[in-house]
Amino acid sequence: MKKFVNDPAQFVPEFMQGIVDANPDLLSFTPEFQMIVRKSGPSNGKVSVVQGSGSGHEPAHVMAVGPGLLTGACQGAVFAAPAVDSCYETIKACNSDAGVLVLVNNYQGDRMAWDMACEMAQAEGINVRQFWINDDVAVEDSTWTVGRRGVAGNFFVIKCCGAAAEQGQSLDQVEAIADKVNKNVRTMGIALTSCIPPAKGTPIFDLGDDEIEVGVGIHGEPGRRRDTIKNADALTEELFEAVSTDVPFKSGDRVAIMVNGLGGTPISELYVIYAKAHKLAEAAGFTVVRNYVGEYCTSLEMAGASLTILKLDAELEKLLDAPAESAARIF
Amino acid sequence: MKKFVNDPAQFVPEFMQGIVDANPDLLSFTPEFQMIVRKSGPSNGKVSVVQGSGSGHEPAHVMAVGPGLLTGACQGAVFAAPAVDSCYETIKACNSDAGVLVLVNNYQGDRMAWDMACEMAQAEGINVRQFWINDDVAVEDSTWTVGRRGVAGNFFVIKCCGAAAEQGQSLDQVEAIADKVNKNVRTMGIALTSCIPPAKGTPIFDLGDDEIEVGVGIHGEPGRRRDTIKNADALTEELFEAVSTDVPFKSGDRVAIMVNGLGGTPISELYVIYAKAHKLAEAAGFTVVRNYVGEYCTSLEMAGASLTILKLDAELEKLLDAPAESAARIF
Amino acid sequence: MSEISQADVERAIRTTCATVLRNEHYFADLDGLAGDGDFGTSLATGFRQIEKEWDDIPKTDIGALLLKISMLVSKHVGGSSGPIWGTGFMKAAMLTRGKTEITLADLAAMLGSAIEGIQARGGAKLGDKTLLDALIPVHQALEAGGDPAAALKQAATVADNAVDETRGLVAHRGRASQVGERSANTPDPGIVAIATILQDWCKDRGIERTPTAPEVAKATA
Amino acid sequence: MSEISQADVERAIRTTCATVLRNEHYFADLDGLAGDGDFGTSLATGFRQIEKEWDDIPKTDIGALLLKISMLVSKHVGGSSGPIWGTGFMKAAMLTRGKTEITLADLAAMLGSAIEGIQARGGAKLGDKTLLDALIPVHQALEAGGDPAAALKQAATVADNAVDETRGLVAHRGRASQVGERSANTPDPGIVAIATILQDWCKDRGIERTPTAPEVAKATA
Ligand SMILES: Nc1ncnc2c1ncn2[C@@H]1O[C@H](COP(=O)(O)OP(=O)(O)O)[C@@H](O)[C@H]1O
Ligand SMILES: Nc1ncnc2c1ncn2[C@@H]1O[C@H](COP(=O)(O)OP(=O)(O)O)[C@@H](O)[C@H]1O
Ligand SMILES: [Mg+2]
Ligand SMILES: [Mg+2]
Ligand SMILES: [Mg+2]
Ligand SMILES: [Mg+2]
Repeated sequence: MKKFVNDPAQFVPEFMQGIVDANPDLLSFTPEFQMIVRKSGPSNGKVSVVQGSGSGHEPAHVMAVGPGLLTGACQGAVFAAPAVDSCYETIKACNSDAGVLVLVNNYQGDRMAWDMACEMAQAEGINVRQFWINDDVAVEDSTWTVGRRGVAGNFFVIKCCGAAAEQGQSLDQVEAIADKVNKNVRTMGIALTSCIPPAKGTPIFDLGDDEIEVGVGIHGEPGRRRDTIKNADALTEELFEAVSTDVPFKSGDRVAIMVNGLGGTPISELYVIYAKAHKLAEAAGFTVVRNYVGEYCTSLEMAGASLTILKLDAELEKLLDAPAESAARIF
Repeated sequence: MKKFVNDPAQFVPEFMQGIVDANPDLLSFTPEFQMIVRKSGPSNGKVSVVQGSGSGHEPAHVMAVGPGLLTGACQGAVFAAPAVDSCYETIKACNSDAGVLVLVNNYQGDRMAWDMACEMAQAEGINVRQFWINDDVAVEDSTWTVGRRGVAGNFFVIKCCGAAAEQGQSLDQVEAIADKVNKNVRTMGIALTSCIPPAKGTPIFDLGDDEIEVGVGIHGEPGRRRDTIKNADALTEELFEAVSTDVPFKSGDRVAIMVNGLGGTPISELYVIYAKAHKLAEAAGFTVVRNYVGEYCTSLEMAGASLTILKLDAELEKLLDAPAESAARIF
Repeated sequence: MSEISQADVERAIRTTCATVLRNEHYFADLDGLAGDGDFGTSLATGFRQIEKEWDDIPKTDIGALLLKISMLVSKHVGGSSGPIWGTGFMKAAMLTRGKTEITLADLAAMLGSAIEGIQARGGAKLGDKTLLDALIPVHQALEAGGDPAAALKQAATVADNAVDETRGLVAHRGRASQVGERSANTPDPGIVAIATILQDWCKDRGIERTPTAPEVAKATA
Repeated sequence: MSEISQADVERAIRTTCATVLRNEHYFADLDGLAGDGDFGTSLATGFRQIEKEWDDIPKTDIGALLLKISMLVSKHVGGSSGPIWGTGFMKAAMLTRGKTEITLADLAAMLGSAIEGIQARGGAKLGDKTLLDALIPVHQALEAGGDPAAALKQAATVADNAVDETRGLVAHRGRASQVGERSANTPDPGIVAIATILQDWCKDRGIERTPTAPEVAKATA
């Protein structure tokens, strides 16, 4: 394993420290609970939007803390849901009289941790609710499983809820927006390589030299099938087909498109994918109102990408337009 | 080779098309010369700042085109200087009565191409000058070589010159700013893996399972030495030592620090490096006024990172603060 | 009549710490087959902490001991395992408040209550290919009563069997459940962990028994 | 008296296209040893275009032909090679305006002028480990005059020798120059390319000659 890592057990707190050192005016860090909260803290009268999940998906989730986005977030170990106590402390640190909305990506571990944490917080009279995000179309839903996974579409739920909360909308309203975004956003990804969690030291799964995993999960979970590498246009067509037929989207829709890098794929390749996705969207009669090309929800250094499409309406467009500030920035 | 690529020969025009599709209001694209220029074009009365270099370093260089940054840029094939005609056409497309400043990263190929292109443009009466950027401390200067390489420090030259040009400063003044930034910025990088140019199809150099290249160039050129992987703090110390002793920087300096990912290294690891660099900077008595952690000048999917330190003064701080807009964005 | 002393319980927990820490990477690899590969690390993080804080953990009675274990797990174990194991220890703790010795029947009751808690927390049933597929038969074995050593050996055997019996099933809970059919023909790491822990308890007690499932054999080798 | 016809020049250029395209990856690999691995691709991009546009390239005279070649190289070849080869063809074109046949002495003069232009452009001297270290002795061989076939064979030989003679040198120009001592003991791809082209010209002309430098042997195999 060749990585910029010291003690693998300290990997998460160390990179969180770097994020806070780089954003001293924006964020405050509580190492004990691997928790980052806005320096300004929660504001009464405004709903707090929080999240917490496994590490390895940077800039999700702690790098999405900031005005117009999350109020606070906590991290678990790489690919592991946060400990119950971290979730509980994050809810407490973000407590607001307008209430707290926890955006939980739909994984068993995350759900159970937040369930326990919410029960503990509610027992103390904190007004907290959970919302489950499940935009990944790769693995079909069924009454047996906990359901579809939450992946890159998470960004849009955070952005819209964060903006609504900033505007002073009520907990009911912010929750309704989360639901609207989640109902209208779909994602699927493809992995070209595996990735190595520092504490594990070996790849989380094995892919042959010409193999790809279609519909991969952001923790390296298998997806729809193993296949051999195809050209970028063919891969993009499969992602577009899987995603755009799911809601379903229809001609005339105004949409936002995200091409999300999984960590190891260079920016140039993401734009090769975007060029094709953009063509396909226009051919399908969509109006691409906004686009996002870059890294939003990664799997460490995994090479691969996911395509997300969000169906917009006037309300969501306004919320996406709203200003925001986070540790993920360029200038 | 597993990449999101169609015909490798079309890789560069295809990703450039994606960049323009994603930024229709900001950029215009001339495929014949692999050239991207601000949609608004050059503005008379304002110096045009242009650049052109090999591809594979995204978001450098075409993604730095936009208000407050570059006026236009052209790309060569991956890791190859642009063709002379591309450079010449870019100068022409960005021609302004206030003059054109070409920011050339110091590589023989780039210099010769821009030399020829400038001669051609000057012959037509265009007021164009070149400035050579050489911030890489890895390979020592000598009267024999063409000198040090231009790497991630390039971002700061672009940002400051772009801001000055936007303010309407003269060609002499903008050139003087390029010189000031270049004289006060230093960079060194470390590669953990090689990378594969699509048209080549094989790694540009070989690194053993535990080997790293200290002082690597952004085209995979060898640097100071091969070594075996060390922990993140040790690697960061070596980079900090090499960079900070070069200007030399001294206690009390106000600085900007950039931790630049070479393409394949996850964001989390970049922040592990930043946490250490920040500590070292404070221990050295520097005041870190601004920081930049992310991908600014990459080598395709190479795993690795570079550290850049820029010594600031009031003028440079103001120029870094100035607004800018580019294809590289988050929201 | 007393069958299991507090010392026995403490010793079982220390043995469990050793089992989990020794298999940190192996359990992670097993979880990587159909899940996300964090099981070994998550569990080890918690039990490493238990080892570290062992001397400060209250030993006034079994309930206090188990309650602290439950809190340490909730605090330090991520992934599904945190809430699952934390809930399990919590339930067991509630039935042993103030007790410094318990009977085999008490132990069975503690496990029964832990199973209920885990089911309420994660909604899994027998056959969903989770550690419950090991815990439930183990619970029956303990309920059958008899000599504690024999009961422990029987418990280890049914847990061991559960590894192979559930191998062919499709996981319906946890990360592994989100890969559908792809989880079939991989062992469930949680079941392997339970079987391995019980096998190590047998070894620690000098109870002769050879593992049958290859994963348990490997994890106890 | 005429020694080299326009047809000979055209044929030499077509042969060069074949050489460069056949060695696209090999030349890139050689450049990867101390440089940045783009030499083969850059050169091939230009000569592939020359092949493609061949029928439309003006054939009125050698000068017009070479001028167009120079423009195509400037337009399509990136890296140092674009300006270097573009400048070289440009200079050769200027000395052959309106000519449809040339003497060996003319050819020597053309190469001499190309060498001057390349030196002015890139500032390299003999011994800097660039293709000039092949072109300069080749120029001398051509100046020596005599039978064109013999002169060509001699030119191929000195270029071939240059590969081994410069192998130990440290590059002082191009990407390879930026790695300092690390460039020693790697062949210079530009020199290998020149030697390979001349060796292919010999073969095309039925001139018997076996390459000495292993790289040239491999590139012409
Ligand atoms: N809902 C559940 N109820 C009981 N046990 C479960 C449940 N979900 C998962 N498990 C057990 O936990 C193990 C996985 O633990 P871990 O890897 O920590 O969780 P995650 O699936 O969140 O990564 C599985 O092998 C399974 O035995
Ligand atoms: N200044 C120069 N003058 C003459 N030839 C040069 C010069 N620099 C490089 N070369 C030749 O060009 C070759 C490399 O070409 P190429 O890879 O296209 O350039 P770059 O070094 O920019 O990648 C070298 O092998 C060398 O023979
Ligand atoms: Mg997990
Ligand atoms: Mg080059
Ligand atoms: Mg797991
Ligand atoms: Mg080269």
